[in-house]
Amino acid sequence: MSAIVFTLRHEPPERLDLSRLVPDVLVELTKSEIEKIEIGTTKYGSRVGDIFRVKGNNAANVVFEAGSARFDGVGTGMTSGEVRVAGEVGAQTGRLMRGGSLLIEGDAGPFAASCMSGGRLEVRGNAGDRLGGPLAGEMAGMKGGVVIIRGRAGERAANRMRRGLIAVGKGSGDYAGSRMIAGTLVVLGKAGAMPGYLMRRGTIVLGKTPTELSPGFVETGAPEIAFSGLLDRWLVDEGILDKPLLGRAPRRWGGDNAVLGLGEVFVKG
Amino acid sequence: MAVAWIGNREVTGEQAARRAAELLVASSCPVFSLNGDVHAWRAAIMLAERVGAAYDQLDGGVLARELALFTGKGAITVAPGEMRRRADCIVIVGELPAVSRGWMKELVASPPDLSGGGKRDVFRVGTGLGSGKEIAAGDGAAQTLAALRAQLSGRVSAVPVKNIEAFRKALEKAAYTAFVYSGAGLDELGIEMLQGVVADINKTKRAAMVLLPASDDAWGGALVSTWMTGFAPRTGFGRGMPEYDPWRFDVARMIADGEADLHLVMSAGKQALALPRKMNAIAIAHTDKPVTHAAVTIRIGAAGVDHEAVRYSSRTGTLVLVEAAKPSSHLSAMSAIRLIAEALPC
Amino acid sequence: MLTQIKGGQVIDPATNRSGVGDVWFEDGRIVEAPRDRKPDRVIDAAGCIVMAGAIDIHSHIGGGNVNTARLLLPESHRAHMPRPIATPLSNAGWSTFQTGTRYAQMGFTTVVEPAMSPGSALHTHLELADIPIIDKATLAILGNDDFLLSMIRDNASPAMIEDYVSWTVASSRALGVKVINAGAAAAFKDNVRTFSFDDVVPFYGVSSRKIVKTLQGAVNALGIPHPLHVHCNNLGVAGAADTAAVTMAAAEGLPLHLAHLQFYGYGTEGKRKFSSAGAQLAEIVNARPEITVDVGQVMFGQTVTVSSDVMRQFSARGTASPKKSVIHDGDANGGGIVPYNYKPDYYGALQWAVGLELFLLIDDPWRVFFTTDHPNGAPFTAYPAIFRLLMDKEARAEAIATLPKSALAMTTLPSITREYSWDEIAIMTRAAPAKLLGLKDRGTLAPGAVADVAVYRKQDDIANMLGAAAYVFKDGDLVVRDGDVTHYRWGKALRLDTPVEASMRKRMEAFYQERYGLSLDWFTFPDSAILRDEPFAEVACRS
Amino acid sequence: MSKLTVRGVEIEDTFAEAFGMKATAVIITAPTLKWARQAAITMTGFATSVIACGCEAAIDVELPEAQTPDGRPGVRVMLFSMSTDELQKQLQTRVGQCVLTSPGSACFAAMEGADEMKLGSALRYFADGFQISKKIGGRHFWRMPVMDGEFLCEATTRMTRAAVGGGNLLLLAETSAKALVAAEAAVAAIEAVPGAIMPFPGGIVRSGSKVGGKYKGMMASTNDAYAPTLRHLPQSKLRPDINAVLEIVIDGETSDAVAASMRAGIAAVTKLGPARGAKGITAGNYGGKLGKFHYHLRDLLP
Repeated sequence: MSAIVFTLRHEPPERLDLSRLVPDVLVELTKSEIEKIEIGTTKYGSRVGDIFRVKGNNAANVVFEAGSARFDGVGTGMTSGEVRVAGEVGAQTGRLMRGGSLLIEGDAGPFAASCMSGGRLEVRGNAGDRLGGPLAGEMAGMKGGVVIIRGRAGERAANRMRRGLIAVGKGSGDYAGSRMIAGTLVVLGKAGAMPGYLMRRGTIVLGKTPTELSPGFVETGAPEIAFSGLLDRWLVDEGILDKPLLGRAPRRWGGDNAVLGLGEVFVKG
Repeated sequence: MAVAWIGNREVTGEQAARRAAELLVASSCPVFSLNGDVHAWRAAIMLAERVGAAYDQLDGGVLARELALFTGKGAITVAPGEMRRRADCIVIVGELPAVSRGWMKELVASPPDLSGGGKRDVFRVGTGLGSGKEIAAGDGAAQTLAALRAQLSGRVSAVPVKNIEAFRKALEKAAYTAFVYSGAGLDELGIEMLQGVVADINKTKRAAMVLLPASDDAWGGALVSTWMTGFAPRTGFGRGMPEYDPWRFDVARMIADGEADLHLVMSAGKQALALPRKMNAIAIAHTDKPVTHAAVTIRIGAAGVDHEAVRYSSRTGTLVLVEAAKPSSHLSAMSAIRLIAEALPC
Repeated sequence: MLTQIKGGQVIDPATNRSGVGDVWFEDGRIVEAPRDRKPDRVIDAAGCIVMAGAIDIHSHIGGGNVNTARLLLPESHRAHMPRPIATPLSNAGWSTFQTGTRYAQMGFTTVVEPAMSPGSALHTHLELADIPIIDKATLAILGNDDFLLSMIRDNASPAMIEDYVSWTVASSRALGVKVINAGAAAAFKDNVRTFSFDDVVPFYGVSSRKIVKTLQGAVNALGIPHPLHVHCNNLGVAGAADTAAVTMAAAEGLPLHLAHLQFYGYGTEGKRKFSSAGAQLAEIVNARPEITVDVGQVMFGQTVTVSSDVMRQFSARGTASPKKSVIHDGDANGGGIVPYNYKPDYYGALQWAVGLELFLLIDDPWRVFFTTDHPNGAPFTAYPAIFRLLMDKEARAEAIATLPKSALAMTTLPSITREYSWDEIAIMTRAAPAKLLGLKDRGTLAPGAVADVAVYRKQDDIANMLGAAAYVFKDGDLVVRDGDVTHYRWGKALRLDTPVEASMRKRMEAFYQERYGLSLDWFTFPDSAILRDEPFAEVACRS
Repeated sequence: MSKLTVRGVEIEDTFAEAFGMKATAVIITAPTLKWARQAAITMTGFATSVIACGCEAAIDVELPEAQTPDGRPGVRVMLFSMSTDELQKQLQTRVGQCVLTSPGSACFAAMEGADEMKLGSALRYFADGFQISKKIGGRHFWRMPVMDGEFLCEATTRMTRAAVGGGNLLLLAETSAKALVAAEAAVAAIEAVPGAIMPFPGGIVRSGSKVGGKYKGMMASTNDAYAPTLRHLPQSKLRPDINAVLEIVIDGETSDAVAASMRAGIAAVTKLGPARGAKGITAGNYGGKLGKFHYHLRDLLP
């Protein structure tokens, strides 16, 4: 058995909805059925076969040999197996993902890991706005799993996150961790303005002291705690950090006092 | 007087509509930027459905921000008329749209007449109307609202809130407090923070928000869109059924990312439309010359001036009929859209 | 085009017709079977039941609060997802387009939006105008408005009050008058949080009872066919059955309609102090011929509650699921949008059972109406399943068997064996609503009536049968075939022809100028505002 | 009974009889090993015998920084009991009173098994609503604000049903001093064996017991057969040259851990030789009727 490989025939003429090209769905289908899946989102009406050459038969391992910013919904709802994109993807990659592993070797668009509840998403490049966040109307964002962005994240990373961990390597836009319900967001590099705005609970770990915190956050000093060591150790073991970040006595702010005030922002002490 | 152009060539409305219909049929991903009265929106959304288009308010960013509170959180709101008659404490949060400043000035100056009446206390976050006590903490409205909400709930803020004691007293005394805001003056999270301030006060007292939309016509369009498709603008019919996605169907983004291949712009406004050179475009505009870079231009009159119109009024908080101030024979935006719809193959 | 619907089992209680036969219509009206003409079109209705188009007297299908609910819940709509999948409310007929489509598919041809705030009448009518196929009507809400409350406080003459009611109905183009938790929306603005029938609105000193009695008198005096439509106080509260009982007692022999009585059928017995009072309320209704009610049946699943009872909705915010809501203090009225998920737990099971008890224990199908208070008890798309529960006691027993025993111990439902007959269904959904609303031209297949006809192919499964009509005609147009809409057309809004006194218009002009700083023109509109040919059809008042 | 002799130490050909028990374990960390040990010692104080202490508990091993979840020095503590409920109760009470209270401490799960034991999830209420729940790497932790920072405690640990209690060695010596030397040597050797604890003081018990007694209600009474001052009685098992007997009692996570401990203890005592330590080694049993685990000394010789 060899991986199912999708080779792009040409740059797609429209945004593509690739949400069905995941192991859980493909395992049920023959090659010709796969080629007939409708993936267009406009009047072009593209099907898989129009856009991709398809080969291979092991649905547990899905590879897109090239990427495109028009690939939306890659890895949607997957529960197991591996999906890899050798390039960039569009919106909502890893949306509602429950298990398995998804690797994006290029950049990802907005709403990556939207409402994900399990599994592991790694983006080698940058991620767009609202990483892990809910779509319009939904009440909670990411609910579990691990997301690693090696590059930068856009605005409002971890918006309304409820559980799980997001680690961003090279900084983020404004309002990181907005409205977090719980969970953990780690941003190395520089985070934009007012991280944690409207957060109820949860943990934001920053690589650099924030330039602008909302007045809803009040500094709680730098007592020695065990949790920072626990988190550091896990991040290093997972290959997310090269060396411990927070140490034993990180600086801490409690907030957002505008709401529940049970969240926190950590920076190395 | 010319009514329509194909390129720079004067044509009849019907000829222009036929050409526009051809372009719409040939287009794989048409996008609509809409600005107009309620009937114009109704017609445009029906056309969008027929041709598989995505639609958005013209410059729809602020509208999307105003809508996000209602899709993501909800609110406690009060009608503007009820605010006028009842609110004995008014807080103006952020900057107000120019169109609302006049009647808001009149409103804050008039006394409430219900619930015993009395005089109004006026506060502001930001410059507001220039009157009233300023509530401030930090650099912007989002910071101030965060600090204010923390303090009003008995929690601590990192920065003191200017005039907090005066505001506390006013709230305690007030029978009804109204917070007036606009999407033009507050960002999405600032609006949500304001919602939280109001929700907290309602645990023991009465208070509500009043949205003065940056554009009344945009809000009217949002109402129409919501009843016709179930969704606010930034909805697309590319797959036949309406899909709502404020990111994907942000028409400016779709054009910038090269996804759209035809742009229909409907604007009853007076300002000249600036269309990108490379984009195939249909302009339905209040103009007396062809719109630059438009393949088709159809001239329309102004709603409520050249023709009777139904529009959203932030002064009443609902739709109102506006009679034609100077009736003329100019097409309404709705009629222009319907001309195009009639030219479509069945 | 002369059409013959041939050989169906025709059920038309208004004309006491029940048996195999034909129905003929031409030019949008039912006609006598012609002696010497051949039909232009023959519809073979053998094996089918043929009834007039159904009429829903209470369904929140349009207007400000309904639209706000749509805005609040984009995630509930199937189209929000990349592909249609089963999401909450996905079958609720959520847009105006879907509302018309789904109602027509079930053979409903007239639907009443029961809660139009007169201040947003233009919005409501524009929205209703965009609901295809079916005819619509509205009830105008009064009873929390400053103008009325001030008149009652100041002992205005009944004639003055009637003029005001008449002006409101005419200017808002309504078919009747509704009062919602009379006085509570006004009291809530003054920070009152609970409100009962004999409580008094602050500032006005007027009781809820007084408001209801005043409006009941005015509606009756004006000859408005539909009795005052009352949404009682204390909706949803354990013990609300007492409130409903005192309200019914206050009818005092004059017609009074109580909306969604199910939501008041709650007693305070048992460990949880929550029990069914359905049987007691049914008994009161049976004993008082001046009372009519609709049920507001609850069905399990996700929905959203949409109500102008702003005080009740405010207090229900804590139960919102998902956790978001909109509460609006409107001009005079208000509204609250609170999403809710009815679960088959103790409380949900009792709510479900109370509704069915009302249906089955109220003897007279002319006085109990078929509603879910869409979308409050359930989306109207749940109707076919409810018809099955009413007509098939085994289906009902199966459903009961899945519910908590502790809840079943607090209701009489398991002991009820009644099954609705086709005649009774036709009365409850056709003949009786037409009579209740004063719509002489529908709800019947009598010659002269509009040719609104629903034809259902008989099947064992009543829900399947009534969920997808074989044929539906609206004004004689074939609009549904085999459950699918085949033709879209625009219906009309039915409105009363109440008179408007010039003096009242003057008073209103002065009122709006003085209190709002605006001309009355901001609050009224001509028919042309709807921009449809003949958007309204007039219904006569009782003379 | 035949005798085996190793380096001059006589080893009786008999067996230790032990019982199935339930066991759980936690890792306690602190800013220094001293304070990790202190918390552990306090927590395992008065936990010598299930007969009156509710559980038997002691430090299993010390863990260097690299081997603890939070990168601080720590110790692994094991608790043994006959019943799941009692074990849960003892764990909760002891961690709550002795670890939560100890400066800089944190507490983590350190046992595999099918059954869950509440740890932080039972203690979190102490934080009065200010507790923080965190899930890291699939593990669930509670953080409770306290006066020197936070008490970090894993939500649950596990319980094993494969544990064994009551492994033992009896060391027979000429003098009290020699008996103690031998016992200390055995304890030191057994401490190095992972998965086993010796719950008595310093790992040693001098009041070895028999089942029952003449007084009503006594579940155990003095082991008269090995008490030197009772050598004149018929039941005495002591030779004339034996004047002191000390016992090592061993509870193990597994039967193998008990066997390995006993093997290490015998090796250490025989290495010492009869001149400096014990002249003989034996073990306690009840004739094989009460416990299902039998450790024959002849199988455990060095």
